[in-house]
Amino acid sequence: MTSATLFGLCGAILIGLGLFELITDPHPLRKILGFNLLGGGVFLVLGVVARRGAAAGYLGDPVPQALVITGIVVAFSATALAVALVVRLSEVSGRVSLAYASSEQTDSDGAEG
Amino acid sequence: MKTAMTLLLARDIFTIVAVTFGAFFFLAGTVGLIRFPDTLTRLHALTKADNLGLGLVALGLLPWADGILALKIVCVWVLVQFSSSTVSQLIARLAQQERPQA
Amino acid sequence: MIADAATSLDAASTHGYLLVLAIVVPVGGVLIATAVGGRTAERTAFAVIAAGLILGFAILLDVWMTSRPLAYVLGNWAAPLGITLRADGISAVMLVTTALIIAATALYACADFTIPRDGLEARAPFVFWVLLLAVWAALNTVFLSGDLFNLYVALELLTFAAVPLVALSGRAEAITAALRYLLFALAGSIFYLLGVALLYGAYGTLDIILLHQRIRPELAVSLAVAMMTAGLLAKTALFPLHFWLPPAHAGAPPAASAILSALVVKGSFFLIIRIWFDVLPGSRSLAAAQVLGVMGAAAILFGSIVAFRQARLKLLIAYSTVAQIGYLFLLFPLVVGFEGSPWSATAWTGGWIQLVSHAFAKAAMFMAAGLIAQALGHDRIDDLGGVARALPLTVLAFAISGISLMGVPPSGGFVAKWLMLSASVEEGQWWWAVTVVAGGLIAGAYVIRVMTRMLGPRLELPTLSVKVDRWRQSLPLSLAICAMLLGLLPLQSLELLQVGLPHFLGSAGR
Amino acid sequence: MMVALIVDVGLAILILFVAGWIVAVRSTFAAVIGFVVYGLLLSLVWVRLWAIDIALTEAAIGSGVTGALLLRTLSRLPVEHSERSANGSFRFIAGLFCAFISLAIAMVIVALPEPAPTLAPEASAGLPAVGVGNPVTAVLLSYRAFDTFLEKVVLVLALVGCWSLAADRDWGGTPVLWRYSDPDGVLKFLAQTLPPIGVLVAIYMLWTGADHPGGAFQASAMLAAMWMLTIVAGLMRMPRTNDDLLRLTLVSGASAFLLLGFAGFGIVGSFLAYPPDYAKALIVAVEIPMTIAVAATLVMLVAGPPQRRDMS
Repeated sequence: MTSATLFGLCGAILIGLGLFELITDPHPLRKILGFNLLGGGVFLVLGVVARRGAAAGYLGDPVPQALVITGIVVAFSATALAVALVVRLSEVSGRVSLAYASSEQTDSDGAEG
Repeated sequence: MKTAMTLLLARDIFTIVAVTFGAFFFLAGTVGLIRFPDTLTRLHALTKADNLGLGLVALGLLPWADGILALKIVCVWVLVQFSSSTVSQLIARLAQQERPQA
Repeated sequence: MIADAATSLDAASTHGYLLVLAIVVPVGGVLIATAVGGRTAERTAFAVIAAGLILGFAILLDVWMTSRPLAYVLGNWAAPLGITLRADGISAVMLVTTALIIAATALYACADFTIPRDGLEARAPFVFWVLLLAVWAALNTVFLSGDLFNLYVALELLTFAAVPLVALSGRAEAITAALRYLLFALAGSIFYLLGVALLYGAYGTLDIILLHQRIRPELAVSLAVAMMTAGLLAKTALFPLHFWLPPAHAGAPPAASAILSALVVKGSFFLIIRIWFDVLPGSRSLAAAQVLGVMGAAAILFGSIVAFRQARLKLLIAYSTVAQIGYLFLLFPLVVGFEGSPWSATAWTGGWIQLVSHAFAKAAMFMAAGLIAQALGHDRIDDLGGVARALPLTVLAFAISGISLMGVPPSGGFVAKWLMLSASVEEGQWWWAVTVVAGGLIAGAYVIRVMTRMLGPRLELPTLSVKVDRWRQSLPLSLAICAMLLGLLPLQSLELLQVGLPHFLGSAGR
Repeated sequence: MMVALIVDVGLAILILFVAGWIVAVRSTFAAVIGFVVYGLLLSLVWVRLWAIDIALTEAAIGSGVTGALLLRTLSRLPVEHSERSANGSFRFIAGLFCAFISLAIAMVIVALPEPAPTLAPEASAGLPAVGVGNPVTAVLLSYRAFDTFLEKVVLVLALVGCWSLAADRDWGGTPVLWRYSDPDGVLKFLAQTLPPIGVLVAIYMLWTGADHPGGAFQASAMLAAMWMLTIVAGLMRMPRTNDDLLRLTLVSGASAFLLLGFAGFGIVGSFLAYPPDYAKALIVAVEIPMTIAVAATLVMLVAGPPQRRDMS
């Protein structure tokens, strides 16, 4: 087994772990961490694809490497927006939870703004 | 010829010894970080790792680097010294402030 | 050789620069509005809308006249190294639909998001105008990009533009809905990216046309497409991944709800179509298509029934979106099931008319509901009595959109459902026909339930908290009329929808 | 070779252990610290995969700035209460599902074609026309410059979205980064000494990124760190969010791309194409505003929405 395949398998497991955290943990900040774990795994898969594509004197295919760099910056932006929403939610409602305060789905008393 | 070989061997041995000791200090520092009871002692363990461990690793790598690279290695060590000493002082003060309540 | 095929196809169009402009003009608008702020944000938006409408129609006209896709190679770097923009028939149609709905929404939103006279920048207007342009830029990129990773960036752009619109009111429920939406959308796009990574690993290109030529049926492709489709389904809010949609769309300001329900969810749907029909080779899995169809059918029935049971108008409309998205997914079994037969072309056309007419009708409905909520100060369906006398044009707009949603002639919704119905009967997949009819009946039930309240008598006239002028009421009405006019289009003109598609549709259709 | 593989196996196990710990640990604070460690380990993996550019980006943005952001967030949230979904069977089914997904991906990765398809030869062949020596920089700023352009817009939108969560009355006000009282002046001393060096390093990274690993993102993260340090130490003020200069800086990266794109239209006849003789100069010319814009955006994203409107 080559190092590339090894880290590819590592990425596959990270994707599973991150998804598990994203699905099962009720705390929004933990969900965001899960998304970042998941993202790390996906980037690793791309990186393994890059490493396998070593050719023309390069030790990796530069195209997927550049995609990972773009991806890392996008993932950071996503984290920043998500985290801002969590902070605002706790300021407005005093709680850090994704559950709706009232059962809005069937509620008939609140007026829309 | 012979002296050149001896010098190369001496360089190898020097690097192996220095980096191994450096790694040992990191290990010791990390064990201390995990095992010590409170913030100040943990900090104490950590600064040892930074000072000596990183210093030894940098020193061990120096003979292999030429010119600008050697300069970069020294810069890394100096900068880490600089920032880690500041940060540990800040942490230590916070720890002292919080101690009475704890 | 393969690369030659792609480049010769791409080099042929002379007006390709229109595609760049269609993306870059709204992006430029976003940048100017952000940098200058204040009243400039609103003015920039209207300047961009004027330009964007012209660009959209110019691209549509070009694709229609030449009957071949437009293409543009960015930076002279041809695929596989560079990125190519392409506009086929469906892209052109979506560009124009988007431009029209954004324009109407902007006019509608003027009253809600006007910048104060003192010129001081305020939060909601600034954010709304910047993000309206951003949604547009993102959607146009989704419709035009021919590169899978560029499409990923476009998807994220769409997410980042749409999520703050959901949270714009600043209330706790809206922020919760926005956070849920964001998490769903992020998970969806990261799985899309995973699929892209696997495809690149197997074939070494991100270009859709090159990929189509190289791709073979194998495990990597099945898994990659499954990941991408699943991720995009979460963003499209197909049952059972729809949980985030109703609170998000109902909690947003009406202008934002219109954009979200009419356009934003269609962006990720468009991408599923791209992957299934442009990337995949001829042998698509009928079993997977049937799964999508079943989920669509479940969405139709579930969404319609839950919509009927809603007490508040905006939530009813939001659940109706869940149901109407379901119809779009009937396209997969109907087209894939009988590839090469003329009926698959019929189903294809039906699916796209459904998409466009729902976009117009739903935008109109959310705008109408917004006006009603503004005038009455609430949107409880049971207390809507007499509103038809107060806001006649608004109620008319709601009724016409409702006709299109139900699929009653003459309307775009009718043509769409009729085409799907005939395709499913002719192909022997009659169970989809049953679903279409049942969904139409329940839609009829919830539209009529609302209409009887609106038209119904009330002891005292409703007190209007805000006066709504006719000009504003005419905006949802004109969108609703658009949805209806779609039903009167001559069928020949619909061949536009098949321009530039790989040859999987029956010959009678073209 | 064998030694290298053993090191890699150890690294992989360590990463999986840290990731598992992040998922399992009850304290959210501990999970955040774990995440920073995860990012640093990941950047070691990138070094092992010979992707030094990514390693630098991951360490700076994926681990560093994200870590700062998450820690800042924790300090703003009410005391954490670690609630767990009590539903054990749901967790079990979710675990099975995720394991299945991991397994499927692993199967595909093991079966990826050999020899692997690659664009490295094409990327290499294009370098003379781009005028830079680092192929990753060529991809980011020339071959796929459109991606990078749109990603700059993503950053601007993330910030607009973040600001949109301010209270109405605070709009246009100042975000609050850490406020640190510094009686002994230790931090102030660091904040006076380090930034000149940091800015120098950022310039070096930007300049060297044309031909060697490094480049705009890494330089931005460095600039952002230096700026945050001076703000936390009280040497600089956080700018108001309606400050004209700030707004211009934030959009300057994407705007530079846009101008360059239109210049390509006019001079070479294609959007985002570089004239061959000036390609490298133009790339550096775009990278400078891009670096500053990204740095400013990173700082503002960590600081969050405007919180007060007191200063005029």
